[in-house]
Amino acid sequence: MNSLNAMFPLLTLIVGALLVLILEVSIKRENKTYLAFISIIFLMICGFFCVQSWGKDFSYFNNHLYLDNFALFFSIVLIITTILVTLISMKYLSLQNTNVGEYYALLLLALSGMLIMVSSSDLIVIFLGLEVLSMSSYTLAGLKRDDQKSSEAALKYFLLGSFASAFLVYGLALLYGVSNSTSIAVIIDHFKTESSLSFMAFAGLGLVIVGFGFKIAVVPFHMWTPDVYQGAPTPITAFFSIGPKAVGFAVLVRLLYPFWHVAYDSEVIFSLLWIISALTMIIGNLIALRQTNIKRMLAYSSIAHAGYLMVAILSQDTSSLMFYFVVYLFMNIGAFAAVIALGKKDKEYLELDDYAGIGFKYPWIGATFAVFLFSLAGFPPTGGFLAKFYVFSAAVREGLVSLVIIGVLASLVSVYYYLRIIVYMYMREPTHEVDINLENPALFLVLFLCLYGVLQLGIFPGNILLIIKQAVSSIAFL
Amino acid sequence: MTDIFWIIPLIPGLSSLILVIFGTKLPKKYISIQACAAVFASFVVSVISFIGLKQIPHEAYPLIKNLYPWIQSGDFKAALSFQFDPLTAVMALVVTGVGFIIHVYSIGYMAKDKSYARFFQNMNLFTFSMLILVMGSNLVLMFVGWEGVGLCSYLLIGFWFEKHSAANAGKKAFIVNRIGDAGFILGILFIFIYVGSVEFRAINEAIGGGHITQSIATLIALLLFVGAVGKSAQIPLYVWLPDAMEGPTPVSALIHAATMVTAGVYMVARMNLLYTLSGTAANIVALVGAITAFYAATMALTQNDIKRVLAYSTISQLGYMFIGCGVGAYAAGIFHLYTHAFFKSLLFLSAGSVMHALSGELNMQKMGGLKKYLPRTFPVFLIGAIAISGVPFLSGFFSKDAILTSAFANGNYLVWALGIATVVLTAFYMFRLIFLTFFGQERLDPEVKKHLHESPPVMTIPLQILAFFSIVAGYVGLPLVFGKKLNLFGHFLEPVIKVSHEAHLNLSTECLLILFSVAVALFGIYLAYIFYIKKPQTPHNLVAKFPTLYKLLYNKYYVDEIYNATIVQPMIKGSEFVYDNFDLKVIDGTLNGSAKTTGFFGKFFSYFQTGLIKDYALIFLLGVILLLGYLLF
Amino acid sequence: MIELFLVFLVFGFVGALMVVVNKILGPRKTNPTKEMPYECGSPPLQEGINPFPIKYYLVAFLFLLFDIEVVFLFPWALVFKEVGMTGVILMFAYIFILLMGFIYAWKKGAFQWEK
Amino acid sequence: MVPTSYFIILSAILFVLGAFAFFVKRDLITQFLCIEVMLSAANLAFIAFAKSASSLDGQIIVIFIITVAAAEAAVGLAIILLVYRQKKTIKSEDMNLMKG
Repeated sequence: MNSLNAMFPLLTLIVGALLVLILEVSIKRENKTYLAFISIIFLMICGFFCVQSWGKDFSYFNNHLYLDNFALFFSIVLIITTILVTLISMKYLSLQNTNVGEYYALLLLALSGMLIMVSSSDLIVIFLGLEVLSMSSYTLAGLKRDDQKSSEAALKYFLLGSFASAFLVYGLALLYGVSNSTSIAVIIDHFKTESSLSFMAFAGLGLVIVGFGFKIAVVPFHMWTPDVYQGAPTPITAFFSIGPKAVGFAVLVRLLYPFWHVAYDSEVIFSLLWIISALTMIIGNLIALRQTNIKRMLAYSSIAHAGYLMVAILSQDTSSLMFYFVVYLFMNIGAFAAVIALGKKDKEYLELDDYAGIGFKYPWIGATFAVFLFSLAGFPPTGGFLAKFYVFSAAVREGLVSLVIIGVLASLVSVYYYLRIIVYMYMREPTHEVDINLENPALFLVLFLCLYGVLQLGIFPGNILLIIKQAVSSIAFL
Repeated sequence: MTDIFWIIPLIPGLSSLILVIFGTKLPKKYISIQACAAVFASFVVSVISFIGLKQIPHEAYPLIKNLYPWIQSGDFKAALSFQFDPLTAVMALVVTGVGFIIHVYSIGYMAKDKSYARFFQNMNLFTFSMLILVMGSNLVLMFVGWEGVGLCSYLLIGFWFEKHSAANAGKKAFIVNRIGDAGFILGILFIFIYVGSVEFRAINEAIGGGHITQSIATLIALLLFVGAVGKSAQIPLYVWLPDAMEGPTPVSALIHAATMVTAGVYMVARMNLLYTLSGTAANIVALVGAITAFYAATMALTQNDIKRVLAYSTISQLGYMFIGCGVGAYAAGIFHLYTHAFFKSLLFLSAGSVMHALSGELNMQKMGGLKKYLPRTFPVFLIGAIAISGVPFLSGFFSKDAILTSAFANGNYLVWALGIATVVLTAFYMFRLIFLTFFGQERLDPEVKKHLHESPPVMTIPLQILAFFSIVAGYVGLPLVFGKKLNLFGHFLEPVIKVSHEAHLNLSTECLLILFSVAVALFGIYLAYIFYIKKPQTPHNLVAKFPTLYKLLYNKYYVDEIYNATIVQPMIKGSEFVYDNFDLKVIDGTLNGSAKTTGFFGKFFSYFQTGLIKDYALIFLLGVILLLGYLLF
Repeated sequence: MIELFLVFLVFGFVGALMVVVNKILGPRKTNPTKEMPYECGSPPLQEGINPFPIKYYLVAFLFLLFDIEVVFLFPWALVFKEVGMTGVILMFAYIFILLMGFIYAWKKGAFQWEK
Repeated sequence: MVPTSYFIILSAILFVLGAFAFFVKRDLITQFLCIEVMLSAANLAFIAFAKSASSLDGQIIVIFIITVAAAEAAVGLAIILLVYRQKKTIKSEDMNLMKG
């Protein structure tokens, strides 16, 4: 249904972002928390609009912006992500002297970019959304302005990111040349008319996959990930580990699912993604084994998780993919929140040794962190187990047995490094004094929410699965 | 009264939860009372439901209680539902009953430990997961319990993590079990592919309906068996169990003797239709079991650490259970599981009480003559030893005999022979243990001897209870000689164990077999007697006292020498050889090796992570070129 | 389109080859003289590029941005009649967003020359 | 009338040159300019296709891409300046605080 309602979520976000910017410069207050609250309010309104338009299929700009349930589901996931990230950022910014109000505005803008990406099926619009997202991300990564690592992370992210997006654009150009359009549906229809894919079509598809492969950080386009994740401010790392991945996969779903039904030549792309996914699971987990910096380790683990999600893409089971994302959102943000909790003024504890004995010194933080790690490692009864289980069982149903075996072995490897943190927390005597700033209610709220989410999804996943079923049933390929 | 069984697991779970939250604040006394009470309560419930189960007709089996439709994705369903049938009943009774006794024992044993709450919380959590494992009505729930018990054993082995060895032992157990779990998960996945459900009932129906070809059945059965091998410490994944003795003794008794390690056997028995359908898998199970039984027994001969002897003996006894399942006598296997739970935990706990008395001394060479110091521990230890060595009219005799007879009846003579050989070894090393510990002259450190004391009643009374059961527990499953009716146990399990091809021998053969096994058991004891009581000082004394008898005694001594040279020494040498070369080098080697290789690859890949933008771009471009090349060709 | 593919292949492999060979053969050591910009053999009198004050860059960025954004006005002008009122509204929204950005930059003090 | 394929080949050449120059060059600004080269290669391709298909979309798309490139330039140069202020260098070899 063509209606202006389709614009409301985006407009809300943009207005919010602008308001935050103007307030930041006009009211020069040292304490930026009020900006955080303003942006949370706007996020809530935006989420409200998304929930309102559930099942109504609003669209605008003759379907360049199309809010089907699939888009809405991802939008809501991303909004929740941003709210949680905003909450864990409040104290962090003042503690780690990143105290700039633009932070929240940039988060909102990044979110708006992601909403554009998930709710459009025209590659150029998707590209514009991607750029909005990327540019906010580059800036966010460098917001710790007097920390060399942070600005280096921003630099690497910027250079390699725009490098990748150049490939994406060229791929788009080729696809445009093949089909005289950039709308996914038209492109696929054009493929259907041809007897076999031309070189240009293949090259274009390949380059587009490269462009999004960079965003979702799959091997061999993952090299930037660890450095950027390590250098960026920790809440932003949490944001990166979910937001861009989610939209990347959403776009891949929109692009590839109709493509699988092109009778010919789709198996080439299929086998290509097969290889990529296997490599990603193996390499991500193997390198993670020898990391001692927690953020860097989580970066590699997120690469590995991208591998598992690729399995879901290959098995063409969108519901398992979406469920994985919901779980992944809670467990990953939870893990990063626990990492943030271990910090005080101008000091973050990121090395493995810092975690020795934490489990007894700060039992609550330790226990929650342990739960998140178990979930990441895929232990029952946490959500991580179910998510992996759905993905792998769907893959087996599709007959991807060998890939599943690789995945299971890889996740067995991963258990080792997740568990090592727990071993440090509970089975090592602390080597040096670690004292942390505990008056941080927002952070503990987030920890609690994520804990609840992980366990709820692990034990009673029923309702969310129903919602996902609705969302999947209504994917629109216009 | 039959529909309350589903609260059996929940009680320990709840108690463990309480201990997690308030553990540090509660007084020790309260903690111990709550923990034991919880287990006892679920024991009572198990008994009630057991009685209820016996009253309802077999057609109603198994009772199913759906709590929550847990997982539903597409056509995949796994409900959070418990089931209760004879097999479950036996397991639940063993877990809660023996578990309760061990909990009580731990009150005394852990009295002086600083992290008392953590211990009982973990023990309760373990009981909870174990009950989930045995009561879950589908493979996924079973897997949840499976992982849970693995986690608890990891936590409890590493309980004294200040000891580096303990932490390492925990890690080793964990890694080895993960290898097994991989097989288990794949097995579940395959079952789901071919059956379309993971509910035990659906699986059995599918097998009964012949929807599964033999080859598929073999594949699945073997994958599942990999998991069982890991959990129940069979060749080649048994290495973690001996190290697991780093944990507190009650833990060794509960987890590494009575319950967790038998999970594999339970799983095989639960999937008995599958294993029966694929004969090959069953044979492999039997063979692995037999080899493990013998191999572990040989290694038990040379150990000087009490708990390690018991650990190896546990491995060997688990081998027996797998023999039982492998030759199709699932009832016998479970029967042995059930008796073994009593006498092996009895042995562990009394070993613990010995340690307690000797302030932590584990080396048998440093003991001896303890009989008079430990008047209450000695007899129960002796009973346990007799029971395990298969001397008639104690529980171990009946179960072991049932297994060996059916092995013979099924014509697996190799398996049977290995079993018999293991009987000798078992009797030998158990009594070696007894004699070295309680008889002979004292070899104690004076320091230790100064505060040598019998354990408090809170520890010895549980021992006496267990001893009682080790004696009588066997009488529910009298051998077929006395007629099928009298084999209550097997009769009770029949609804679950649907196999009918337990070949029957005629009476005389069976009697001969029984007599034979008894004879070899006694022979083993006799050997031990000769070598560890007679030999040491007899000759000199006799030479001094009765010169006239010298020659005869000399001959006797000479005979001993012959025995020694011909039987014992080769045995010991061989086992030492096996232990040193195979066990230490090969298996630990492979474990460390795999760890090393993964580490190496990690190093290799992260070598490319130079941190230089240009290198990243280079790899990116190479990726693009390969990708395009792949696509365009 | 075979040529296109050939171009990709040839340039790709040749370029990769060159780089790899460079990495292998080329000597890595460098010395100040080598780093020095070449000014007809005579040593340079000053830094090659003497850095501008930061203000120049700031103004340059802002100019670049606002200058480029204007480009969207032309297509709008072309199809002004067809899109009608909606177009006007959207374009004004667009201008409004730019204006906000402008105000932000202003308040941030990007335009005051000397502090 | 120049056939479209010539434009495409030219743009491909431009693109590949940019891509390889990106990691041959050792100077952040130059590397960034290489990306701009790649983008304009894409623009060229778009224009050529639009012309061959005689549809306007391609040219509008080009405008979008140019805008994006400009915005990227602003952000990128700002970041490079930030790095320069900290390290007093814009050699890309010196950006190696994090590795492994």
